[in-house]
Amino acid sequence: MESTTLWIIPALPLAAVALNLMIGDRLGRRGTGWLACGAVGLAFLFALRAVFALAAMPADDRQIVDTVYTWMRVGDFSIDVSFMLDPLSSVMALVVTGVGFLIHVYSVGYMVHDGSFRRFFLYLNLFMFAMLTLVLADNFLLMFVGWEGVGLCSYLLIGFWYERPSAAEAGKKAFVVNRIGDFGFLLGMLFLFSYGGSLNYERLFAAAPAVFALGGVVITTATLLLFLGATGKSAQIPLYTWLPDAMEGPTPVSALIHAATMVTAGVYVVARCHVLFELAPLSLQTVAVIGAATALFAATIGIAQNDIKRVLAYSTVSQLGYMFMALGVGAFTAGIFHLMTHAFFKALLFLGAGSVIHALSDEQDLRKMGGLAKALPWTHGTMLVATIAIAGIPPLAGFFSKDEILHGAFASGNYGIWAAGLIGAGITAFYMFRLYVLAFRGPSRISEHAAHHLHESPRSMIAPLAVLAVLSIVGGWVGPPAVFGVGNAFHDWLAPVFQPVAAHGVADAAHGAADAMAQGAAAGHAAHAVPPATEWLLILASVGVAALGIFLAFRLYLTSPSIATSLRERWAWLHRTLLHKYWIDELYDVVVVRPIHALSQGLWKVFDVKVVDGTVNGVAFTFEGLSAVLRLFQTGFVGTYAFFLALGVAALLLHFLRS
Amino acid sequence: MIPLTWSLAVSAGLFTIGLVGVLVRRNALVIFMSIELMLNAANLVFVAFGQHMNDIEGQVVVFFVMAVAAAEVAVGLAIIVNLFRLRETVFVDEVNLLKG
Amino acid sequence: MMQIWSNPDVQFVVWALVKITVILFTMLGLVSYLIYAERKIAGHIQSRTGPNRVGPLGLLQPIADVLKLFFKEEFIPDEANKVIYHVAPTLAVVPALVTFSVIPFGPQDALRVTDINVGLLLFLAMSSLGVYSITLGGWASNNKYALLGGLRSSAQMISYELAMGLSTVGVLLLAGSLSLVRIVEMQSGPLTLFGVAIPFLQNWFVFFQPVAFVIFVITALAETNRAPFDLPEAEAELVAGFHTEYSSMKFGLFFLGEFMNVIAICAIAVTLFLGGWNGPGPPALGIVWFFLKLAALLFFFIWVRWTFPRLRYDQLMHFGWKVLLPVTLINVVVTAFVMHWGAGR
Amino acid sequence: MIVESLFAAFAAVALCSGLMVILHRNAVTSALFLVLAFCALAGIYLLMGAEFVGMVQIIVYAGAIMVLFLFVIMYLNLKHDVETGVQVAVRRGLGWILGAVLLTEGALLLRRGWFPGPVAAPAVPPPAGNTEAIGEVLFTRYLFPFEVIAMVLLVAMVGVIVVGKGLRPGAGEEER
Repeated sequence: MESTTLWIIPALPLAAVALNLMIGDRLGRRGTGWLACGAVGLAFLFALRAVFALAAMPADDRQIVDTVYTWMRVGDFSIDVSFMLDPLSSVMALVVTGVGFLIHVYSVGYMVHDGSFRRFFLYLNLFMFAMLTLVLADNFLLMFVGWEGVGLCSYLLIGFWYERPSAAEAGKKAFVVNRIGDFGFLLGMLFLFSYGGSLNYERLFAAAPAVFALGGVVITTATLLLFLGATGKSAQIPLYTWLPDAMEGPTPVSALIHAATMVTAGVYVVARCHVLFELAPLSLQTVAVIGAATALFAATIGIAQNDIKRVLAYSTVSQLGYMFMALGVGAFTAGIFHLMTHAFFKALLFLGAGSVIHALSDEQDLRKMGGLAKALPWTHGTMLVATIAIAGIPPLAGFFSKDEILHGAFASGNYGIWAAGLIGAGITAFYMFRLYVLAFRGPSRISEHAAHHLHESPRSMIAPLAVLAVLSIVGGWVGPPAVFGVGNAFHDWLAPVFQPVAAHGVADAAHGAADAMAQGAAAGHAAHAVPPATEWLLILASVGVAALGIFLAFRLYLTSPSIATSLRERWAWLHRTLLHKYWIDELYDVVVVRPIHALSQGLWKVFDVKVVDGTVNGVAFTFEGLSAVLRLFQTGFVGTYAFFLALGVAALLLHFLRS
Repeated sequence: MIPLTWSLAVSAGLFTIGLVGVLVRRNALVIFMSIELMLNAANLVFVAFGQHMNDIEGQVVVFFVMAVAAAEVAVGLAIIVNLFRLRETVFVDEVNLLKG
Repeated sequence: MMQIWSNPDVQFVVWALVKITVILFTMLGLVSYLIYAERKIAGHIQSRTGPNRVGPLGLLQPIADVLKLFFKEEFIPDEANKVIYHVAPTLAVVPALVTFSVIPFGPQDALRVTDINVGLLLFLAMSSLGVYSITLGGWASNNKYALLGGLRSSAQMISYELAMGLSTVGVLLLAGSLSLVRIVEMQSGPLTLFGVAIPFLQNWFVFFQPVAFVIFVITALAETNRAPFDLPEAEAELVAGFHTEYSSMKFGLFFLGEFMNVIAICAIAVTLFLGGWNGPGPPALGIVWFFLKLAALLFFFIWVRWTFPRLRYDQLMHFGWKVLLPVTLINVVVTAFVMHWGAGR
Repeated sequence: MIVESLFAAFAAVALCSGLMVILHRNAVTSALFLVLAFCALAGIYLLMGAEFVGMVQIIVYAGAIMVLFLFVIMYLNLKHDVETGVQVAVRRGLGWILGAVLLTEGALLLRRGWFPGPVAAPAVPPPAGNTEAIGEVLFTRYLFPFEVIAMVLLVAMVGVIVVGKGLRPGAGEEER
């Protein structure tokens, strides 16, 4: 049966890691590249096969569980290393392996001149393993292994060029900030375990409605802690600051980890735990508000950034905010849908940006680009597709998912959030087209040196771009709005997973749980309550806002740049604020980093040196004294040892005789 | 039919002889031989109990012991030869490298 | 008096002793005339006539040789380890004699000392003990040529013992028993290959295990230190090898032991591969057939000795470890596979 | 009766030659007495109906292991051991005393008969065809240990070759 072959999906990249470690130095660059890409490609095929097997099953019990072995068993607590494929994880697995494969192929071309080619693919494959473990795990603990694994790989890859101090710093920052989130995540997990009694998804979710009171303190705390973990991994307020710095890593890494896959892990977790979140309306509300705030906030920062990758990074933060927004208002499917389409076009944007940077001999400043459309036709074309897609112009992918999110927000009655999302969409269109215009249109501002080497990227880099461009166009067509009346395949596919809590509820659910059912049902299916006319209006609004943003971008940066300059001068304080990202990094530095640093200094000088070291040294001195005596037995002569051994045997026999 | 006690007595005797050999001799080769003697004493017990309990497994274990003994002797002798090359001696009380 | 004789234990022991005595003296006589045959054949191979002075055709020559050996002065080196020096020659003869106890010379019970169910293992055990006489003899003489000869022989015999043991595994697989009598009984009846009965030939294992037979004979030559594997006593390098310092009847014992070993190993080869006592005619002729086959094989041994030059030592090791051993292993595996799938037989 | 007397004889030979192993100053003589002890043990095994083990005992211990010992002793060209000095004497004294204590304890334990199972002979005699029985068990229930043993032997072989070649710096390159 296919069900037994799930483990092979994460195992393939791991095997590639092992092979790379063992014989990588004999394979050469070409061989290493083939190995890495082949493993991920195969993993994709296996995932595809598993998904087909899943699709062949009846809709209501689409779930494949593959238990590899029992990891640990303590009393009646047992954790299996076991993988689970359901519609939700199938979407994730396909996105991870599919986009991952394309980015691997791209990387072969991108990294070809790098000295640490082999190390790069080692990390990249290790990341694929961890990510697939995260996505396919069927319990929290195994998922946490993947969760930490992707964190580690992210750290390693951000600091890939560790000889650059800024890269090493960025890696450290990402790791530390993530740790804060991980800490929350771990706490949330322990909360769930101590109250829910299991870490297995199925068992825990089945038990949840009975165990946790609706809106109770426990479930709210637990879900908020989980969400803290998600904000860390998915770069939401307040833990988003690491992601823009993470752009120090190689561009394919930014595309794979910091745009398409790892940063969506938080979204995945919240979606996976939707049962729990639906039991905690306060948490859900928090998710929505944080998501909306992040979406708007990061978008505004994106306007003023000049580094092409940083613009994209803030855009990623913003888009992740949209996903959380969707989850928060109960439109889980919309969130996952956006996750998928975003993976396509954001990976494409990053890879395109990488192609531009590659062509310009590692120039990342938008002010030193311009007029690249002719020199880089393929890059330009695909980038344009991605930009339109993210701006939300039909019929490209971004439109469908973003519209569904806004629709979900509106339908659930969260008008404020809807408004924030709408404004954010406009700003998104604006800054994305600002990026596009600055890079590809207008007069060339390229330095002479870079212009000299200007070249279109090799085919191995262009091909993934093309594939992703196609996906960015057609990717959204699986989930058209209800008013189009053609049926929503994506919705149907995920429906069994996102059944409202009622379906999970146990018979003796308390009255609170009954309320939860009603609410959950309302949240999950509120989308259908909006009349068609309103829905058309909503679509029009979002497209209109996007078009306005695009128009402004063209006007300000292409046709009459003088307006942009005068605006910048008139609103200098605002521009400075945006350019410096609201001084959030500086704020964190003053509020968090410095006090902790000072405290640590104090602890080190006083507590560590005196107390800890004193204890350790004291223990060591004690044992040194004791062992000076014992050492007399340690003569180094085999005969002596044998003698004591025989003495022991004699004593043992004496014991037998006496008993 | 040989009484179990007889075999055990012989085995105990052989084992003690081997043990004393390990304790009193300085020549690594003779110590090694004494260890072989002890192993054989153990083998005898296995066979004796196997016969006593009418079970073939005692003999299977002896088979394993012999295989391990062969491996052990090969490695041990190689070490002794190397020791001799380095130190010109096979007397264990002239070698105390085990002292940490 | 009668009571003692009616005790089955006593009967068994006495009967066995009688048989052992008969075999012992037969073998002593056989060895003497084997030496004579060797000298005679060697002579003819080298276009000489060989011994022809003592008795008709020199037939009494062995007796003269033995008498001469008895009366020679016994010489013991000063620095020799006396005990071991004396024990070593005895050790050359004993294992070979023990081997004869399990060889069935004929179908009748009277023509074998005993039939134990690990006869083949006993043979291997005894051949593995054969190393001691040469090694110890060489060492105890306190002579560097002798010591080198002894060390060479121990390395050589250990190396070739493996291939020999493994070459018998094929036969063991076919017969399904370690008892030599059983192995011979399995070889009776007409030869049938692929369902076709082949006239005039019997069901001897040599037809099923030709590779094993060839290897067995080669390793037998090496085990008995016969040319072309007589490195332990290579005259050109080691004077006379391990028995350089031996004289008189002790030298005679080494000589006796060598030829005894040759006869024993040939008898085993006959038993394992050439059908033992099986042959046309009534069972009474069994012993005749056995000795005919034995004689043929002995002739072959002598023939080889006077035909082939000696191997160099590294060639010997190379041949033993890198050719014979892998080939026997493959032979065992192939036999096992064929047996398992029931083809071929 | 024959079996019992033979057992007594073999046991006496084994014990006496065992003693000679540790008493004799010459390593070669020790080794030879050890061979004798092994052969006597093989005889005991035969008496106990363990023919296979008895024969393997001779083939492996007497035919292979002890030859290896002799080989090494001759290779190292050892003379009689010198055993003088106060320290050596003290050690010898302690060793013998300890041995005597152990033997006494063992004898006392044996007299108390602490071992499990019936002391009398079992009703069913052990099976006759003992090689087949061992093979049967060895390749079914003990298959995994058997494979492990094969691995152990392989590792030992590689180890011996590595150790035997010597790790003196530079020597390896020159020889090649």
